[in-house]
Amino acid sequence: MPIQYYIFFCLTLFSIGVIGVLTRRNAIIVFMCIELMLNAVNLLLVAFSKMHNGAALQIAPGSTAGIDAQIFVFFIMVVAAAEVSVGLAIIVMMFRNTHSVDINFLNRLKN
Amino acid sequence: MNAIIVSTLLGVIMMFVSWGTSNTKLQRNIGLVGMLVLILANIAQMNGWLSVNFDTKGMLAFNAIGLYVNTILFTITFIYLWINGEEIDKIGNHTADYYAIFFFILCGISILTSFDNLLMLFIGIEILSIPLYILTGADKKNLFSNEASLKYFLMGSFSTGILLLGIAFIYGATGSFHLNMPILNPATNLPVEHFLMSAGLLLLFVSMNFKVSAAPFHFWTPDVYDGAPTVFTSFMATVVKAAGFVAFIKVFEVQRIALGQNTWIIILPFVIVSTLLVGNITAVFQRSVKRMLAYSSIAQAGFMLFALYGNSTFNNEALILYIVAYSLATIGVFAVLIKMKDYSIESFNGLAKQNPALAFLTTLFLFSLAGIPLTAGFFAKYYMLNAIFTAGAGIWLLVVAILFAAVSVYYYFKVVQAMYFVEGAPAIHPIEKSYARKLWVIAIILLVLGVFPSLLFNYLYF
Amino acid sequence: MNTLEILFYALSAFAIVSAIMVLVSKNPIHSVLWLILVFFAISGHYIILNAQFLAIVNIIVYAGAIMVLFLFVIMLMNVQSDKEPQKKLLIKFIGVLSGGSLLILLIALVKQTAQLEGKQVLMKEGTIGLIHPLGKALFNDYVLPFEISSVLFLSAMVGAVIIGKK
Amino acid sequence: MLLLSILTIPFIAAIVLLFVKHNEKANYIAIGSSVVIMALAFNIAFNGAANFDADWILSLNARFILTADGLAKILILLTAISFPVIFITTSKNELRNRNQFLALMLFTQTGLLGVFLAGDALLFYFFWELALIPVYFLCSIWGGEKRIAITFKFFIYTFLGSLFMLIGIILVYTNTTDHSFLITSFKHANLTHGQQLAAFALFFTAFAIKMPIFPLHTWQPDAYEQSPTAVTMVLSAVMVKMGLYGIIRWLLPLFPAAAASHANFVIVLSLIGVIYASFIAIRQDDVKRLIAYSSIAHIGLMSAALFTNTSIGMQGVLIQLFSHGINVLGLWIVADIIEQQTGTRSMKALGGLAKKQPTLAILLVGFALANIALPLTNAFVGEFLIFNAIFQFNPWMGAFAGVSVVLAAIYTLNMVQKIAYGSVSDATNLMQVPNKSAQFVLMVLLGIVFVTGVYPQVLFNITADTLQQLFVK
Amino acid sequence: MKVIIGLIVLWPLVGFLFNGLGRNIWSKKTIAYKATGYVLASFILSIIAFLNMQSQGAITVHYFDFINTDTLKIPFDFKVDALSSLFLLVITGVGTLIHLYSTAYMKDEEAPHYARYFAYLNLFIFSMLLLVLGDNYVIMFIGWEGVGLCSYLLIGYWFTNTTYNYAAKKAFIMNRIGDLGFLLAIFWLIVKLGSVSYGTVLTAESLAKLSTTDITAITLLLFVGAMGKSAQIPLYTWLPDAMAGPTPVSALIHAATMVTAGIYMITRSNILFSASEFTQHVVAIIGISTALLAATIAIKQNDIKKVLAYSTVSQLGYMFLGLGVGAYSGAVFHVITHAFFKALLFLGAGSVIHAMHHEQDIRKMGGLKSKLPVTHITFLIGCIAIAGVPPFSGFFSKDEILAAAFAKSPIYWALGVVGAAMTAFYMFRLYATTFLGKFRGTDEQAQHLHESPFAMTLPLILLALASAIAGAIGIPELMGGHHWLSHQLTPIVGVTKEAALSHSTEWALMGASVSIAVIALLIAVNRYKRQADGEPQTALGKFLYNKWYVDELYNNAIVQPLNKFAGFLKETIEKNIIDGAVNGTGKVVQYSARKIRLIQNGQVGYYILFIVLGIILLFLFWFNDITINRFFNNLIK
Repeated sequence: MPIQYYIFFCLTLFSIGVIGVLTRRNAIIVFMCIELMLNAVNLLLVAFSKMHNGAALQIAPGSTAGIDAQIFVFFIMVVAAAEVSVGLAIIVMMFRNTHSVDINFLNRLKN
Repeated sequence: MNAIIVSTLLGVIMMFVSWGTSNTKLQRNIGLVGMLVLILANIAQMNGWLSVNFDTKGMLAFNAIGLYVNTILFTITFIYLWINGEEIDKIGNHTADYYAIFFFILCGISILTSFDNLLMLFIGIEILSIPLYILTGADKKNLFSNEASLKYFLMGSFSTGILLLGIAFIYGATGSFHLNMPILNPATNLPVEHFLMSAGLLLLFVSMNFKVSAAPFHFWTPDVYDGAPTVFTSFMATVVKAAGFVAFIKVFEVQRIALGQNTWIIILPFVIVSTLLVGNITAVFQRSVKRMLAYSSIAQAGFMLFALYGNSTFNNEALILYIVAYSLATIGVFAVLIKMKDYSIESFNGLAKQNPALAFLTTLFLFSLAGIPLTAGFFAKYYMLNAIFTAGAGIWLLVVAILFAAVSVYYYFKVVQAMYFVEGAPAIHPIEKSYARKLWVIAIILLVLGVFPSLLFNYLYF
Repeated sequence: MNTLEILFYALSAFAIVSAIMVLVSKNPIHSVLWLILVFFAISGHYIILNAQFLAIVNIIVYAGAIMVLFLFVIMLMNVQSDKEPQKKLLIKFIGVLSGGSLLILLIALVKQTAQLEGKQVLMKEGTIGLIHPLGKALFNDYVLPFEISSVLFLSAMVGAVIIGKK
Repeated sequence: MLLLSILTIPFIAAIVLLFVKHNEKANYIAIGSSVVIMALAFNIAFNGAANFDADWILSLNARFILTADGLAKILILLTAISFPVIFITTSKNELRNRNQFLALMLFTQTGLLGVFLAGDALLFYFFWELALIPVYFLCSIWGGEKRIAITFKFFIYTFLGSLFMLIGIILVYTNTTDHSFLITSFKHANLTHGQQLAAFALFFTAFAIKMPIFPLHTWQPDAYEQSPTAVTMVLSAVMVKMGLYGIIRWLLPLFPAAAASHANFVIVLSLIGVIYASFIAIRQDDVKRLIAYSSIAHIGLMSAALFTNTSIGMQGVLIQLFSHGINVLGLWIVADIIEQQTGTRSMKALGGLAKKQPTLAILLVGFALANIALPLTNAFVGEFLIFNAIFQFNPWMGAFAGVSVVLAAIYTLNMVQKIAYGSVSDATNLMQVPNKSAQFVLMVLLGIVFVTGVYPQVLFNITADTLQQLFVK
Repeated sequence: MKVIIGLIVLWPLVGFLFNGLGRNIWSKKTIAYKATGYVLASFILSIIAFLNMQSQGAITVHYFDFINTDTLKIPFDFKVDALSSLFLLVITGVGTLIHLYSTAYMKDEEAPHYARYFAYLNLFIFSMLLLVLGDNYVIMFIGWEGVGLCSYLLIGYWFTNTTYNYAAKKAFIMNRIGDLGFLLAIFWLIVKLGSVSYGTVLTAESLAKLSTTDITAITLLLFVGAMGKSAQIPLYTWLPDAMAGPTPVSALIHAATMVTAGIYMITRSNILFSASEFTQHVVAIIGISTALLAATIAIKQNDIKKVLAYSTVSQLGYMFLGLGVGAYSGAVFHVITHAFFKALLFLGAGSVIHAMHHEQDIRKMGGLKSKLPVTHITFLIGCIAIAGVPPFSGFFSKDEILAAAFAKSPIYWALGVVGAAMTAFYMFRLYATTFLGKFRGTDEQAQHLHESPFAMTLPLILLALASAIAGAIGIPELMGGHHWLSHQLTPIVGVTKEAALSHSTEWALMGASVSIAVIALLIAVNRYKRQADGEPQTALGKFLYNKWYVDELYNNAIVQPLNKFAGFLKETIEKNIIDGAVNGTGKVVQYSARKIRLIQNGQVGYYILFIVLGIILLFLFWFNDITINRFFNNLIK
């Protein structure tokens, strides 16, 4: 499978995530879209990992080139988990005070 | 390495302290002692002592400048905690937890000053960011704080996404996360043209700009700085931002040639000029000093971005001096601001009459921010301009810089004017003698550096 | 067209449709569910890339833990679909437009990258995605970040305490 | 060490003053220290002084170097004479926090002396700003009604100008062979033609704003009008000389080619300013504004003469620096006495001073005559040489500049007529005998006016070496 | 000798300082004695210097260097030669008499003002002496401006009177315009010759170094200076106004001495002027025009001092005519005789005014002949002298000029004769209206009419004597004299060329001019011995009465437009454009501050949108790398 296809696919997912961030007003959905972006990147990294691995294997069988990307993905997931915990805590805190998760509602701070 | 280990340990200790005792003063003092230990540990490593001989497998690389920046930032943090200790207590009742968070942030900073791998950059940034989301929202009952926190969080996460996409591109191009030299064409000795690499770097550039609040990625800054509890704004705007710059430089020190020098000298000036423009111009019309300072910190970031322009010891010197001058002055101004009951400029009216010492100190801090000679801020700006000029920047860029510096004088001096030339009764929280004395320490440092700036670099060379 | 390719296209199409559904669903709960489907599709991709460890982790962490957390929060808040205010159409349009142009830009860029021409992704083969080599790498070369990421969790923990406590 | 001590004395005195709350004592300290400085300045001017040289900023290779050649000497002399004069004549004016006022004045003096002594560009810039900042506070705290906005404009304007100079300094510094700020290194910097032009423009902007040259002058009348008179005196007697000093010390020797190629431009600009300011002065009703515009005109002449690149013009400017300072000081003091006693500066409201206070009127006339450069007053010698230089440069410009001689007579005599002559107005009727010390000081100044007017050689001798350096290669 | 010459100048300065500083201390008597005494001392020393000059020849004494730089040296030197010694005598001599006269004339003033008056007067003598003694143009210029200043101070002596102040200011400014010309001439000399000393400049070698253009320009500029000081067209209007000063001042400054400085200067520079035909014509034309213009105006004036003032202007015009036609010694001759008779006339007028309690309108006088006998006689002598009736002094000097004019061009001569006739006419109109006929003043004035005290009449008598016989120093060879003055001045002006005219022509010219003058004189006496002029009726009368409307012309064509221009600069250019630009910058910043901050609208969605747009923008920059680069590179280079 040519790498471009993976890249295109991942970029599409990423962009959908971006569009979601831009068009939705619900903080949780926005956050979910960000997670979508992260996942797109994850897949991209894995694809690259397999690309480099494939290239390396042709030269040196048994090479583990490209494994770092998969580890990176692992770390992204870890971080995402931590982020989600904090993020949701913040959203909940916000909801407790304002009874809303609408980000357009968040405009006391401006200008 | 010492700094990372010790700060983590101290963070954990502070978490336990929060369970062990509810005496905030004790917690505070433990925190301060911890800071001292941290500084000492870092200095020890600078002198080659007590360094854990640990193979980082290319994840981290320690160099003199990184360690020195650590020391400086730790010291600034120490001064910050020393001055603002009591104010931190007043935000919720999590003193020890805050200290733990500070230590974790410092751990993140230590990583950002020494990373040698994009993974560590990513983790470092996250270690830095996540605690900041929390600190921003620490004033739970305050809607502004909530709002700032959520905004910061959403935008921060978004920029993390951009950062990761950038890293993925770079990985796709090079197959490695190391901060290597880009692939050079042996014939021309120029980097091989690789669009994926360049795109990755551009995305990285964007997300780093976001972290250091450069325009047009600065939008979170005013709202977050304004909404966050003032003590924490003071920290975020100084130490954290400084660390962001150090990381920024580390990434692009070498890598930027992969972007092509030409691209670099277009996009960087573009960002710098728009940052200066937005920061300075918008600050002019602010009624709230806190918000004005938020914008001014954007403007100052514009100046600090100059450090990225060139690639020599001048730039490092300039950035170090700028960080010290800017951070100390900002901490000083915020320390005064905290004591005001109302953050509007009018509330400063007549401060000089009521409390001449405080007014004088504030003036000094603002002078330093504005870059008036006799304060460290002047030399910071001077070194910066000197550095970019040496690096080959056109004079027009310097002229733009000073035009905006003049604009910055305009809004900083509005506060000075309010204090000295307008009659009024400022509403101010009671201030102990010791508090002012602490501020004098900052003032003296600024003045000394304002006359002998090279004291700061003696370590690096002598 | 071999099976892998068919699988690739199918999973991709499924993922994209689900992702779009995440955006257009009025009901947040539906969004969450669609997102979970996206994650499953991505896990499917991991599997055809022979990155089994990540496929599993993705399902467990994302689809399992994280999304459940989201669901939980949404339910806790009891946000109704009709309650959620919509952005103005113009704004939406601009959002789509700029997201779309970002996509086009990036795709144009990738297309021009000469070095990627003819580069193939190794499918189904290769061992690096398996748990054994990954574990080895993680605890040899990547032990430092692994340890340091604990700091992240510690701080998140403290944060949750600070923010979450009444 | 003499040079170092002349800098440190006002600085230390200023710091001491901050802690002396008692008005009388503060006066004594200020007057005392400034008299000591004056004595030192006379010593330096007539006996010379050894250079002072010490390390300053190692990483930039900037040095703390003080030198006193003829140019510096004459300006130091002017500065050192001005301050005691100002302190004495304004010692009775009502000011709150007098000690702070005096302290800031002495800080200004430190800055001014430093500017004139510095032999290192960075040091020069440093003192340049040090002289400005105290003035900002002086004007804003003790100034007139619109002081805040006006002073702010003044401050930002001049600050911006000096920032331009800073860029210029960076530009030259980067191109010095030994990476040093010393004036000698600056002179030998390898600048391309384009760089020289740029550096010239940058330095010139700073100096032009400071002098000020048309059309960058608008801060000046406002600032003079709104400042407390003591500060106005410093501003117009000494501070505007900083710009001229900068041109002589830095601009002309450093960028001779650029200066030569822009001479026409600068001279035309200066001369337009001269005539323009003179015309405006004719229509002024406010004494302070009138003197301000008159000062713009005189400074314009000096700047024009500088760019003629003639020894005669340089000589003229060198002594006119001093003479103009003394004259304008005298005018301000008289104006201040009038304002303090009558409460007005409007010439419409004044009149009949010669009847009410003949002595003061005579002094006023004396300084007015010096202001129109009547022969045997000090200004004549300087302006004679200056006009001569401009004429040498271009006869038409010389003739154009000459028109200012007539215009100066018009506005100055207008002023004399409206203030001193005519019947005694209500405002003038309030006048009392001015205090003896002020009168004495004025007479001394008038004495200087005539002595140096009849025997200008005293001043020529002081400045001879600068002229040598600049024109004998 | 060095000391004596120094003291000639110093005594008046001492007098100035003495009276100026001691004005509140000394009694009026002391003041008067000292002031007069110092000038008298100068006079005596001047005589010594003059005699010394006669025996030893011209000398130059050096005191100190006024300006001494490496490129320009201006020594402070005095030169006593034939020309300057003559002027010395006239200045100090007439000066002494006028001081004496003033002691009585000003006796009503309070002591401080009395002292001030004499201080100014002494200062004037000092400056005048500097002017004539200086050995270079700069010293001359110092004196030149100095006398201008004294004139200013003395015209405005009664400073509470606003009109007088205006007159004083006008005098000073008009003089300054002239001075500017003088100054430029000096610069020109310095540029071309590097020196301003007479010894260097006024030599054949220097002349050789100058091109014709240079000489013409220099002489014209010098002449501009002379125009101002000596009240020639177009800068003459200040002189009639200068009559605001005390009458002795008018006598001394505005008739006898200062206004002749221009003649002195041109005579001094005669080598230069002779070298430029063009300038000479200009001088002659301006001179004769001024002479005629002023004479026509004088005919219709009713203020006794104004008539004399215009007469002065007119006579100065004659002198310039003389200079223009090359009759330098004739001009100097006329200066000397004019100094005597015009001082006499002014002092006489002063005496009349004194008697009339400061009434100056001749229509309110008349018949003073019997009441003021001494004044009357002396005044009459003055009138005859100025009218050019032989053998009074005016005849000789005027005739010399006219003869030279005829030699140059008969038109000059003819115009000169017309002027002479008008002079005779208006002077005797003045005389007749004032002294003949019936008294037309108030009864109160009539009761107080009295002859002036001795201190005032003594100078009158002495000056009358001088006016009558001073012609002796210049009796032409034609009449059997040997023209002592002309011989005196030969070292300065060279041999006067008289050969051009035959004796018979000269006699004829002389006869013509005298007879015309006498006819005019008789007409005037006849017409005005009974009544004064009424209001002018004819258009010409009004025109002349209003002085050709020159003041109005100047006011409307020059002063007002300039004033408006200044106002325009102040109100429009300065306030709106230049300061407006500065303030506008501030306003633009503030305005954009208000607008730009609105982008920060508080909504996360927008913020992220901007981030995305920023990314797109950066990518576009990058894509356009090449094109943009070129642009920026050009900008940097």
